[in-house]
Amino acid sequence: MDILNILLSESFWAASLRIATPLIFGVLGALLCERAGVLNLGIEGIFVVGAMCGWLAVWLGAGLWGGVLVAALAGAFFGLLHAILTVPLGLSQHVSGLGITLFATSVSYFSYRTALPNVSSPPRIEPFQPLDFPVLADLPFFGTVLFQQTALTWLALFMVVAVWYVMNRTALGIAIQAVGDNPDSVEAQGLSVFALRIGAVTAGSSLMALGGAFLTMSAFDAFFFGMVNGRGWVCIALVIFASWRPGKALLGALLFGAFDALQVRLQTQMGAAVPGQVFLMAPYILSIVALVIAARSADYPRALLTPWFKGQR
Amino acid sequence: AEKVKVAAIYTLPVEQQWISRIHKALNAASDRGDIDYTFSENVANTDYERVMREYAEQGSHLIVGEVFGLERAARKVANDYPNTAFLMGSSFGPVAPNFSVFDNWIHEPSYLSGMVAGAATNSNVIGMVGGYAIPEVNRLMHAFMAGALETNPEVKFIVNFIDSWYDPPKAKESAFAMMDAGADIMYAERFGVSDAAVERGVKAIGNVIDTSGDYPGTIMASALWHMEATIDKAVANVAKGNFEAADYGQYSFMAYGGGSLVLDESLVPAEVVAKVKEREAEIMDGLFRVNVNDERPVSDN
Amino acid sequence: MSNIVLSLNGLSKKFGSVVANADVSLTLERGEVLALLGENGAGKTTLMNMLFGHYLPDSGTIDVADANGQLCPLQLGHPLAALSAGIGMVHQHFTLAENINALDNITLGAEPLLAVRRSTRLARSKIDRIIEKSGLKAPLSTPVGRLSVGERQRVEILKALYRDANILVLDEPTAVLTPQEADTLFENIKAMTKDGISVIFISHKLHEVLAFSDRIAVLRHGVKVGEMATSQADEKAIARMMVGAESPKVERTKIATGDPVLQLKNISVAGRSKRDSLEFVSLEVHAHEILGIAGISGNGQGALAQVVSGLMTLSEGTIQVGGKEITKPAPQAMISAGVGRIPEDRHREGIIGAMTVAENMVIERLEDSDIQSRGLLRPDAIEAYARILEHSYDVRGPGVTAAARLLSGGNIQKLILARVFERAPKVILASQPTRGLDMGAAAEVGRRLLEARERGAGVLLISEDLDEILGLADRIMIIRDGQLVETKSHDREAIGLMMAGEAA
Amino acid sequence: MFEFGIPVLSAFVSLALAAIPLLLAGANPIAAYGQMIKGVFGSVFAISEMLTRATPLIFTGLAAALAFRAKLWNIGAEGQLYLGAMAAVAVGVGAFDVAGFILIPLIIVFGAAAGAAGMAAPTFLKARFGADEVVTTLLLNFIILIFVQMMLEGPLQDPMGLGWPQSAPVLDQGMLPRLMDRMRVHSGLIIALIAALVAQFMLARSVWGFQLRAVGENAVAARHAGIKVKRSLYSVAIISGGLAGLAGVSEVAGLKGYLTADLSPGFGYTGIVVAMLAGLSPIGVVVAAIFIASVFVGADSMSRAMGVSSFLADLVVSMSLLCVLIGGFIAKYRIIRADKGNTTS
Ligand SMILES: Nc1ncnc2c1ncn2[C@@H]1O[C@H](COP(=O)(O)OP(=O)(O)OP(=O)(O)O)[C@@H](O)[C@H]1O
Ligand SMILES: Nc1ncnc2c1ncn2[C@@H]1O[C@H](COP(=O)(O)OP(=O)(O)OP(=O)(O)O)[C@@H](O)[C@H]1O
Ligand SMILES: [Mg+2]
Ligand SMILES: [Mg+2]
Repeated sequence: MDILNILLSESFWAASLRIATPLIFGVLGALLCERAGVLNLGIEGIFVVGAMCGWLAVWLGAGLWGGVLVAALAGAFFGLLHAILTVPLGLSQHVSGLGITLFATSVSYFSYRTALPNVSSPPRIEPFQPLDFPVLADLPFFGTVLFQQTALTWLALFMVVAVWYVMNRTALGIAIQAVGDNPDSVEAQGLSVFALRIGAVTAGSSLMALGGAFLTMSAFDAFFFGMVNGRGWVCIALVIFASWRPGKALLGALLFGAFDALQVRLQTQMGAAVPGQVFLMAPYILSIVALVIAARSADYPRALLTPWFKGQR
Repeated sequence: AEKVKVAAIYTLPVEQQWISRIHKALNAASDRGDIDYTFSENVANTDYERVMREYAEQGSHLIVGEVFGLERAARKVANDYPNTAFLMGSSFGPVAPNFSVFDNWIHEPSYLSGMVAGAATNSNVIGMVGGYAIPEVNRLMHAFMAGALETNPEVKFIVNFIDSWYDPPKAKESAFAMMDAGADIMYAERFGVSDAAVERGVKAIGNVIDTSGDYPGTIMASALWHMEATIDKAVANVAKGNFEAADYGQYSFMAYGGGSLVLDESLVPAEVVAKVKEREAEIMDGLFRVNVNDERPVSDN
Repeated sequence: MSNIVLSLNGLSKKFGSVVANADVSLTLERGEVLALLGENGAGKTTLMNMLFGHYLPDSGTIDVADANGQLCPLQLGHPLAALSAGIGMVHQHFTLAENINALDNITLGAEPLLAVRRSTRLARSKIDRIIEKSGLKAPLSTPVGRLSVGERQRVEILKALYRDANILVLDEPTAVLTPQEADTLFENIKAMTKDGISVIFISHKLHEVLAFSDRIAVLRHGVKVGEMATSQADEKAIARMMVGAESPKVERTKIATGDPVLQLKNISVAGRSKRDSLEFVSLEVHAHEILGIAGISGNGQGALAQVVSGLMTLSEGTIQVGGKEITKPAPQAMISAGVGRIPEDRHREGIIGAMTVAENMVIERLEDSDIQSRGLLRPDAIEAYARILEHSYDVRGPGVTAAARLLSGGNIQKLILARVFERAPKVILASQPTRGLDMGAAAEVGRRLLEARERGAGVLLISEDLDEILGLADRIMIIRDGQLVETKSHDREAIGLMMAGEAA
Repeated sequence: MFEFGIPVLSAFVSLALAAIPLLLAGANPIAAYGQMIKGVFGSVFAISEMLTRATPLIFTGLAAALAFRAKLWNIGAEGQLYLGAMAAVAVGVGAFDVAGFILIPLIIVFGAAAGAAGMAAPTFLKARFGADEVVTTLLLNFIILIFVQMMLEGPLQDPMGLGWPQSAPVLDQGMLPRLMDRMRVHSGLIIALIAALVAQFMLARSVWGFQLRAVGENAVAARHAGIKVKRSLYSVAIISGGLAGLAGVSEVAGLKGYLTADLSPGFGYTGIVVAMLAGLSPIGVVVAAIFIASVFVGADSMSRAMGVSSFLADLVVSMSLLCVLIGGFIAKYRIIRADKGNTTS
């Protein structure tokens, strides 16, 4: 089995999509925030919160979709906190974001441990199962790749379309794009800059939390400390790779997932011949290269990182 | 007599397999009323030494932990507190008068679990997912591989390390990749591997802890680690006032009850069970020695 | 039922210690065109921003006529309230999002945000109708970022018209339009007033005011100082009202010009748009001479200033200062060659607001040994130097150790003058040097420029204020579409026509 | 008055808020505060530990503060720290078996140079291609950390280390001397303090610092005034990266003696927080680093004494951070208002 064989195998693509799922949620979330002009470095912590809260809710007896909802709400809460600090208060988005990551992570860990002081192996829930599509699942290639994924992966794919639709086909999305480019343009049309930004950051953060929830409710069935493992940060890079477009966000996440899946497969074959880390590094290096290539044309939301206050010029 | 005050310092949360075994043994001793037990988990490497000293200053009698990343510093601390007993997971030796070491020497049951795996594979490919390629992991993998080769000289291994102690989704992906490459038995060194096995309907072999309850019908056998023998011995020595620097490693051997094999007899053919029992008895009697090999295992090609 | 559609009652607004508006009252009648005049900084935009809800007044109220013509109080501080009361505003500084197209900019906020579907068909046909009626053509489907300034200005106006405003506020709508475009715009506006729309417009172009308004109101230092019917107004009277006095005449003496000190030969630069490009521009400035560059804003003045400042890479041509070619134009190279630069945008290019007045005074002299030795600054020497400059250039403010941003616009300009003139430069580039300054400060700038000319410097004066050019320049060139033409005439009318691109 | 009062007030507010998790975990907050103070200031040992933890934070805080002054958003101090640490062990474990007074400067220079290179690269990508440095430095952190793991399983692995992914120990004479017997606080702290003083002085008094501030506050005007903006950016990138590299040197050659992949529990990221708390002032960085270190060490020790989860420490640190941030906002807001009242025209 060589690289070509891997690339042609269904299971590789299925794995890529699976690995990409939390990233899809995360990039879409980051995209929403940044489109509105707010960088959200709280993403890593919001992933943790989503992973913990979603899982905990299910463990306490809520249904799986109940857990998803709880995760989204928890993400929205921390997103709202970030939004309040950075939008009306206009604090540094970098610092507030890092603060939110630290806060969200430690709140999650502390509450998990306080709620479950005496576990020696992590309690498990019954996670999302691959959806059963009677006929479609037997299709040659797509059967495996697409139709044996869990509901959350489908939700992620749906969200790509939904976010694209909202951003490009609804007045709300246009307003979010406008507020990230020139807040005065929406103020002058009678819309509230604060409301749009706070709303976008809150909604984006709840999407990020779903990325975390996927980890504990679909990719796995228990919560572990440190299991988010940098996935949130990756999204911050991917959103630039994606030039803030949902379709390219999906592409970027899939590419990253594919690299990871390829890495695992190559490592199992080559063993220690090539240090596995070379493959682990590849997606990050690729992201930088993509960024350098795209930088010239990258149309940053012009108001990104710039707070706006009424009546100030 | 005064209860022995024991403090434990873990570099990872107590859910981690390895640590959970120490934690469990200490909790048991605490429940019996032998010790007062406190612990700190997830202590960063930089902070470890401070925590050791704090516990020492607070008058702990016995400090238990794992010093793999900070062998020197830990010995320095022990040297500064000669009246405190230290029992530390370590790859190196003890230091007089008060620094003892232990390690998860369960290569024996690992060998036995390998025998089960070797006999069970149809594809003759076994997948192994590890955390980091450190001696503690490598040694068990090699023992397992040796056991598998005994029952099935044809067997090939695929090995992968995920470079994390804690990333079940990643371990799961790694396991899937191995199954795609033909593995039909998985050696589950990390959380996540057994889940992949369940999803694909293949069998798995457990390590350190017994998870057969969580994955009924999937875990054929597990090599278990029991820290009770080690902890109880050390606590008793401290209580008696004759704690000495020693290598407690042997208390993880099967003969001391520190390691054991558990089998799901409904999943393992009777003749294999018999063969394994036979080896097990030989090990207990000291008639069979399992080789120790700390090198990083690599996939067969 | 009265004919009054809008009434501003005693509006006041302070920014810190700046009184932008003090107790301003104003009424507007149905179908009337009211021109709001005043110097830069007089508070015109502030007043309109309060009307539109961008700023919350410190005191005062606003009443707007409802559908029945009844005056009702307007909720202050909310653009949405103003919009729903039928007030539309064309902002002096465009409020357009560049990443979405004109259509979306126009409809933004006019449709329900939470609707799942959005139909642009109706909107488009409505806009097409407005375009047809008003003649304000703009591409609707191109991202605004790719539109020219004129097109953006039109989109900005379309935005207000789209909302069916019956009170239209236009804050300097013609600043970047060609004279023809401006005329069409005003003719259309005039036509709209027939339908009962009332208009307030702000402009610095007196001929527009005289030609198109019905009534004139004048602000000075935030206070309304007068109102009159346009039919009874003449330019002199308006000017006197605006500045409070006859403008002080600057005396210039005749001197023979010397050798060329600055020569641009066939310079071309490619900017991002026509606005900041130059095509084969040549000019010479001699010692003892002020060369004035006149032109309508956005015809390449910025690019020309940047070239002389050393901020642009030339795609063609050479620059010589004092006869020596500047091979690699860069700010540092220009400074050491003896070019003093007074930048157009003093807040953005001229000073570093967060640094002290003293630091800003020495920022171009960091190499000099009285400022630093071995890479370390000499704070005492710097402060002493700054105090001398503060005194001799009359920079008034909280002192040389205070942040420069705390100075007023006029004093910031004095700081820059001090920095430039103190080095006795051979060449002086003065780019819009009196923009936003009051009479006194403006006269001071003129005096300094003439003084430098007497001393033997050559001055390149770029200004959109024709009076300033006529008052100071020995020679005049006109910049249009990135090209320079010399004119022998010092006749206002003729030069104005040339600026507009019509043969004189 | 404002500059001092409000941060102190917000620190107290954050402590008051810490009562919530304490009560949730069933501990007595009053007793806990006592334990916390004891844990930081209760003994020479406690103070030494606090200073030990503050040391790398001063370095990374300075790295962030200087770069941010020039509006160069270096989020990569974590990676640069590891580069410095790798360089330190590369030269320190025996490549040059020379006397300490030569070896120690060698380690420092190589460590700083490695960190500097780690920041120069993204600055180049920014200056040359316009690639956003927030993202490139963030991504480089991951790349470098993976690279460290690779090195620790490869060329840098300790041959005597029984296969553990760790480097050989730095030679004894290459270790930065400890400041006190039996205490961990080491001369890395002295270097950090000197660095802070020098940075403060250079920012305020040197032409370099003048230009740096000018570029950061208004790059357009700085360029117009003849300041070489790119050169200024490169110079601060190199110094910022170098300081972050020194954090790695100090952790390896001052504290642990060898390199592992978990050398830093996020010192690079915390450094950003330290820098912002300090209002980007180098001396302020020292104060903020000591504040953060005190809160962490105090809360950590308290969690142990009170028997609550040790995750409490990070929680208290993050709460103090958010409180101080908001407090800073209030202070700034009041200063702006006071400012506006005092202008002349
Ligand atoms: N948001 C603000 N913050 C502080 N000061 C302001 C603000 N807006 C206006 N000012 C000040 O108020 C005064 C009036 O400004 P305004 O913009 O209303 O003048 P203007 O008459 O429109 O001038 P121009 O003809 O240049 O447009 C000026 O001194 C200005 O600096
Ligand atoms: N946007 C702003 N933010 C804060 N302060 C401002 C702002 N604009 C103006 N100021 C302050 O208001 C004061 C007056 O500024 P402004 O430029 O309007 O003065 P001015 O009356 O026009 O004086 P001059 O005649 O010298 O230009 C100054 O102290 C200035 O710092
Ligand atoms: Mg105005
Ligand atoms: Mg002014």
